[in-house]
Amino acid sequence: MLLVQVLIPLLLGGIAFAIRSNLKRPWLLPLGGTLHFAITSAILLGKTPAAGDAWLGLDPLNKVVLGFLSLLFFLCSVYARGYLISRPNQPNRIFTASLLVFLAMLTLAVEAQHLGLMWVAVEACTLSSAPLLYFNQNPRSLEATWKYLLIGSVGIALALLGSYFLAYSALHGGMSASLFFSDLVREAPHLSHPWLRSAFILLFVGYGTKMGLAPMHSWKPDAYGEAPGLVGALLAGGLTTIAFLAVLRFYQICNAAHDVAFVRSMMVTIGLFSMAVAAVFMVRQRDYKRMLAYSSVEHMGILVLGIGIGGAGIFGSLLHMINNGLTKGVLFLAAANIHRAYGSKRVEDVSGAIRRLPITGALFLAGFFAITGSPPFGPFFSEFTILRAAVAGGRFWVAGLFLVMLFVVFVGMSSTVFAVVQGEPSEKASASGYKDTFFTVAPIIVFLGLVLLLGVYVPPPLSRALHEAAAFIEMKP
Amino acid sequence: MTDWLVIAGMVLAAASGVPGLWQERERGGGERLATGLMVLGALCGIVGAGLAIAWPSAGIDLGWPVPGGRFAIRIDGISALFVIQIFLISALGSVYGLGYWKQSEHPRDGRKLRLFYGLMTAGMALLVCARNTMLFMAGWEIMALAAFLSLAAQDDQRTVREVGYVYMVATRLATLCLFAMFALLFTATGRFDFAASGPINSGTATAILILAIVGFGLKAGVMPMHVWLPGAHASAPSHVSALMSGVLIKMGIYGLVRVLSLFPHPPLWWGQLVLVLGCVSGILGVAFAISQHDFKRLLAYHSVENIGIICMGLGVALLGRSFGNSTLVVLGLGGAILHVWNHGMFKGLLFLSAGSVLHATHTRDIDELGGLAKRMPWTALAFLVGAVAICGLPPLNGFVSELLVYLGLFRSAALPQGTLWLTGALGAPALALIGALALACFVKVHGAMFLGEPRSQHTDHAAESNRLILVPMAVLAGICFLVGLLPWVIAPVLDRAVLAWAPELSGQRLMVLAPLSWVSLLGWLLLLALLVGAALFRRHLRAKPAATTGTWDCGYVAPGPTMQYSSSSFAQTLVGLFSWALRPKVTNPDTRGLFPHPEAFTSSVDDVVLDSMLIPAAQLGTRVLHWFRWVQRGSMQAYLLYILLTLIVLFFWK
Amino acid sequence: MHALVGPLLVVVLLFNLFLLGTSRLQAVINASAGQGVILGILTLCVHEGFSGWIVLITLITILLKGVLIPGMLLRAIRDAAIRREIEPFIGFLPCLLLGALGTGASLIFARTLPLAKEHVGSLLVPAAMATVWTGFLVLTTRRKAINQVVGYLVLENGIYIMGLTLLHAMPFMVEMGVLLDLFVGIFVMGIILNHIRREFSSLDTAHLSALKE
Amino acid sequence: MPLLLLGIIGKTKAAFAGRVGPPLLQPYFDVIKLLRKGSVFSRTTTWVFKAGPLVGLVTALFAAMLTPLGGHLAPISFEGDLVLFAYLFGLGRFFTVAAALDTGSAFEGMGGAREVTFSCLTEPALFFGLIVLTRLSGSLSLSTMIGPGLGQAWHNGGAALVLVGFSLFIVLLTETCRIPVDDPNTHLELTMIHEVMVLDHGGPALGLIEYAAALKLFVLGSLVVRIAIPYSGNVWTSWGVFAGGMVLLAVLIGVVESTMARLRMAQVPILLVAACLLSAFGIVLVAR
Repeated sequence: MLLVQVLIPLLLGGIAFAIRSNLKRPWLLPLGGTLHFAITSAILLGKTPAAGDAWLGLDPLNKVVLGFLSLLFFLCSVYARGYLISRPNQPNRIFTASLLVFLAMLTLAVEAQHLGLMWVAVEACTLSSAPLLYFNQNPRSLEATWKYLLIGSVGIALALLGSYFLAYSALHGGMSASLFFSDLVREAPHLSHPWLRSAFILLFVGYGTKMGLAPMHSWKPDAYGEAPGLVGALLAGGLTTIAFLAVLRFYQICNAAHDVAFVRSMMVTIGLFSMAVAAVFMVRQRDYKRMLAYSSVEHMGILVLGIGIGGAGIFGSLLHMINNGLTKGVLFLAAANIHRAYGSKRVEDVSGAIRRLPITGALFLAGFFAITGSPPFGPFFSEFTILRAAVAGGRFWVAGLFLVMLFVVFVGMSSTVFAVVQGEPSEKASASGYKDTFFTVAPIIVFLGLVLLLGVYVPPPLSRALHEAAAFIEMKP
Repeated sequence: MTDWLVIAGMVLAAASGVPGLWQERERGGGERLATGLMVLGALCGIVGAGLAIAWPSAGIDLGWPVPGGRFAIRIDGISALFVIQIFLISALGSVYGLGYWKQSEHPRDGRKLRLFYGLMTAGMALLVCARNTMLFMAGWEIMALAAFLSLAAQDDQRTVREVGYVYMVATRLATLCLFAMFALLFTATGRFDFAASGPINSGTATAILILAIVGFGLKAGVMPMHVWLPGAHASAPSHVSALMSGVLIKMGIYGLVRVLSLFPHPPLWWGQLVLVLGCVSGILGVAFAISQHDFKRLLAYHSVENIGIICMGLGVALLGRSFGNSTLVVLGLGGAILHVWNHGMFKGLLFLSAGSVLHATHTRDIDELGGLAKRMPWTALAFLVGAVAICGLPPLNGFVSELLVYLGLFRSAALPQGTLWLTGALGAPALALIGALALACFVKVHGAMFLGEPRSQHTDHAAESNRLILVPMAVLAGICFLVGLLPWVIAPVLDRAVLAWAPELSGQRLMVLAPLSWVSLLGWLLLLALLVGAALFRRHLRAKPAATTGTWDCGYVAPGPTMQYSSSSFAQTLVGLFSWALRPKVTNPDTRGLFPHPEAFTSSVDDVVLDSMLIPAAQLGTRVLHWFRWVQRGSMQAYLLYILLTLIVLFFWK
Repeated sequence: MHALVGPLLVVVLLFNLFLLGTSRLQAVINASAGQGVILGILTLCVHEGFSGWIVLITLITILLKGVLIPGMLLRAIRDAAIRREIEPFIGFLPCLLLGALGTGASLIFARTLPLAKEHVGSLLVPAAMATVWTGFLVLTTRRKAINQVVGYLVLENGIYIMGLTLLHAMPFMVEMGVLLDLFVGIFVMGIILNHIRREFSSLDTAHLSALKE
Repeated sequence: MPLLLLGIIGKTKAAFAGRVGPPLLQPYFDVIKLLRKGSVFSRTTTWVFKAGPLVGLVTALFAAMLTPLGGHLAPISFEGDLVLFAYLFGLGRFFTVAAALDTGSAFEGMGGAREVTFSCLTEPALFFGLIVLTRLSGSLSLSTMIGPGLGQAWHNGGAALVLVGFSLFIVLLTETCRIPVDDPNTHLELTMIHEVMVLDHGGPALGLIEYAAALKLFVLGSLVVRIAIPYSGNVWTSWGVFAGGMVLLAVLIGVVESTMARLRMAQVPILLVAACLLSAFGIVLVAR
């Protein structure tokens, strides 16, 4: 079944090449998204056996991720249809195809149980997402794509080196160096620590580049700034999540190998540093899409910070992974609509969004409040859980810095967001033809609804699954 | 049962604005429906809370599947008073809004405003009833955001946007402090409910206190942390200002009271700190108020002052608790809570009447007004009642609560303990100073707005506002009188509050400790005497009809409106006395020569903390951060270098 | 472990230094190609015994790293009509010195790591480190986009050498996947390069720094 | 009795000026005459203008009811009446000044401004004094504070009481608008406080105001006298002593008024701050 789930999008991608009409083709996306989501839910609800093998399989951790990603892609695919229809004269053959391939590779990366296979899948994600960035085909998007591709590939190369190191530490441990995660975790105590540490550093930097942790984040603002908002949502919610999943898997191995102190302090440092960098660049940020990119950097920092803190922090950051992804969906898609309506992503040209696009503007504002951790939205609980864990762990400095960063980020972000949302729209903006349609608004509303839901009611199955995942990460052989 | 009533009130209030959203812009049906729902919800809430006072509520405790969350609601003596106040003021405000913010006059933002107004009410009601920190935070932030959004309803005006930004930043800082505080609280007690905990080690306790004072103080507008308050209150629609100033800022007080109730044995310096903060806030607040030209800003600064008085009461209560002295606790907390209530009433009244004036004259500048008492007699009367009440003069409600605080201060001054009583001894004169200054300020503003001759043509077309605006004001004025004349009705309720705050020290009854019956008696007598006197005076006038002429101006032939003593000149000496804090900007052109050009003397007072400290600091910080931008310089080589360096650093760190 | 491994690795290191030292793009690309070929041969030598799979891998490696990718790059520079790297961010001599230092450092670093018995004394690990380092140097110091691609290629080569240490621990599928990804990666980069050339009519990264704060 | 004080003061000043001066009962004649007159109101004014004098008088009366005379219990006394005492005067002030502003004249406005400004400084002084008394007597009721127990208090904190007495005397001079703060005789200068506030009041209104002023003088005076002479023997002697004290006080005021010059307005606050400091220092003295 899992294999099918990977193959279907690939197949559709192939079909996408075949279809001629620029207007019919986009329908493949909702189709693929729906199928994928259907299969996922069937599997998670236990209707269908996952039927994994040694290479593809489900464990408590990637179950959660799979469900989340499938949902994310489903909503984005609905939006994508509306978006592409709204730009009929922009050729979307390659876009559609690579979007579907991207989905396939995401799924593969999630379900992969083998170190090498996962690496291949993640690299494939990077490559298949490159054309997505280049959708607008102007010099700026070209530059963004170039940077994204090269930096991403370097990062992934480092990850590969790290994988080799890990394998070598297994080899040196004298065990038959299989690179299946289950074996690695089981045999972890025998791994040779020097190699393991070096491996983790490389892997962390490598996949951290994909996550966009500072200082490896440099591709992010360019890529998110130039790509269509839809792609931004998928990268910020999907690709980064995959990379985070990878980091989690290696953290699990280090943890099983009883060699976690260094790893944790490293994660805390990088996490705080990412938040700080994001804060620096969010103050007086005049470009609201780049602002979202930096916000993504910040939240990646929060994720690894939570893991580094440990304890309840792990649960917190797993929950935050979902909250952040969904909220980013709201923000990026809403930003995309605003961008379409105003034809600019500079704050100077954009104002009064809530009057020009009442629904989108309101959603953008709500998404901003959500992402900055205001109750009763979901992110509040995850961030608060992480803070709690830090305080409970007696790490008052970490907690203090965490809060300071959150504050600075809020100050910076709010001035930009308010400038966009409030005030009077310019005549040019009012003249532009764009209107909110069902396909471009409904997905955002659903996203926001989910974020709100996670704030007022975390479904018990979900929280159970998250707790299992956290336990799974902390598992000691 | 009672709890469910209150919850029903919350739901109705929250939903009040929703149906209107489907009304088209110009039709007014939505607003009436919204008001109806709001009033209905308010009734539910008030009845529920009232019952909860009579028969303490069992409370509700349902599962709430979010991390650390339980849907725990309980209404004790403290909550009940706040609930009643919240629902009362917001219901009156929403009726007032019918006349003041007609949908037909405000097609763009009317619906938004009503929606967030209801949400704000619901959020406040939720947070004062919540017994679970997560639920509290939820209510808190709903309130904060709704307040921001209803403040920003007129976001097409630049000043409103700026004010909203300042408010938002301040309230977020507060929220983050509360994050930290609740996290500490959880670590110390291991639980998410406001349960009186075991001994908390002093370090944590101190941290919690500081965070609570900053976090809640920001919301309440205690002096150094009041920065958002004047602007916000001035720019918001008046019934929203009334709700914000009358109720919303009190949520900070509520939080402080609730959190402090967790500490059975606070160190002495806690009480002293709160008391001193109160004095500073009170004196400087009123000093700033005197120097304002915008009457809504002036009222806003008076909120700062009254919050100061409330804090003084709270400080006395804390002192009492650390001495284990029940008298001080009862007097101090009773005074504080009662003043919270009273301030809600008379400040609401003042803002509503100010709004009525604004509605009629479209100016907020005191020196543009004058002589309105003839054109808007009822508004003038309402404002006068509010003014007398806020100055804490008998026989109105302000006097009762200030009396309690005074008694607390005097009692603490009479304490035998070493030199600790000095704080109390200094508190009483400070309160006296505050009272006198407030009196000066309100005589000035009332005189300048309503008495004398008009100073500008703004007042020419001023006419008395309609009933929808007047009735809520009348109700509030009535309450001011009732509380002032029948304080003993409230006393048992306050005893309940004390019981909820410090159960171990709630032995004594307020009636015994404070001469409330005397106050009530003398109040009635005073009114009686005044009426009799008035009757006699009138008889005398009928006997000897009075002639009317122009004001006699020491033989000056043509006294004109411009020759009146303007409010600025009225306040000049006092502003001079406080110039060390107010830093007034004065332009005083010297007029020399035989025929000097027409010149104008102007003096204005900015908010020292905001305009001369925070904003420059923020700009500096921005510049510093901007300097880091070169890191993101667009060169790929640099970016790859960062990755390399990270690797190297990590490998060396390993 | 074949006797040839050591000498071959030395040659790889020499190629590294050559890459750092030369300015002519063609030479740079050829050097990387040579490196690729040698890696192919190394694969054959490192692996004990002789099986069809190994030969296959060797051939694919040589084909990709030695022929296809360099050819693509050469075509790119021919189209773009650029001959040499104009003044890199840091001069060639410092680059060389840094490279040499890096090589030394990687020798020391490899000491700190405990090696499996069959690799004790072999140059595999340090050579891998040194090559990765070289790749990074090229990536961070050169101005021409082509050169950066080459740098990435060298980086991959280094990693490949590391991969050789656990050739038998590694199922071939992964190997193939690696090579495939490498190929696709470079391929996509090539496409982008073409776009860049069309957009900016040059391959100088100076044109690629419009997006910044 | 209150108006008599005015008479005595007048006499004393006359004596210093070497004149015969008006008869002691002159103030009574004035007030009665005023009450008989008809009244004139400005067009500008509203009911507030009429309310001013009335409220002023009524509040003064109530305050008087709270004041213990010569060690005897006041007609009304309870724990905490001192606050009511102070705030009643506040209420009176509020309406007097409001009435002044109601005329819309520059002079009245100025007078009102000064009145409230200076009261901002006298109030703290008064409360400092009251704190000292509370500290000494342990009671919150005027009647107990300066009641029979006062003699005992002199033994504990005599020095403090002296300071308080002085500062209360200054408060008295200010509140009742006497030289060196204000000059009750002048009417047409920019230098006055109380008198200028009531420029527009005439007839009965003025009469009420005059009487209220005298009453205020009497009430505050009785405090000062009691603190100065804490004698309490049997009823008659103590009344006698008290009456004598009041007369002395009146004479003293007269002497002060005839010997001192009125301060410049700018210097008045300094005097009042001095008063505050005196009683604050008193607090420090009793801080044992």
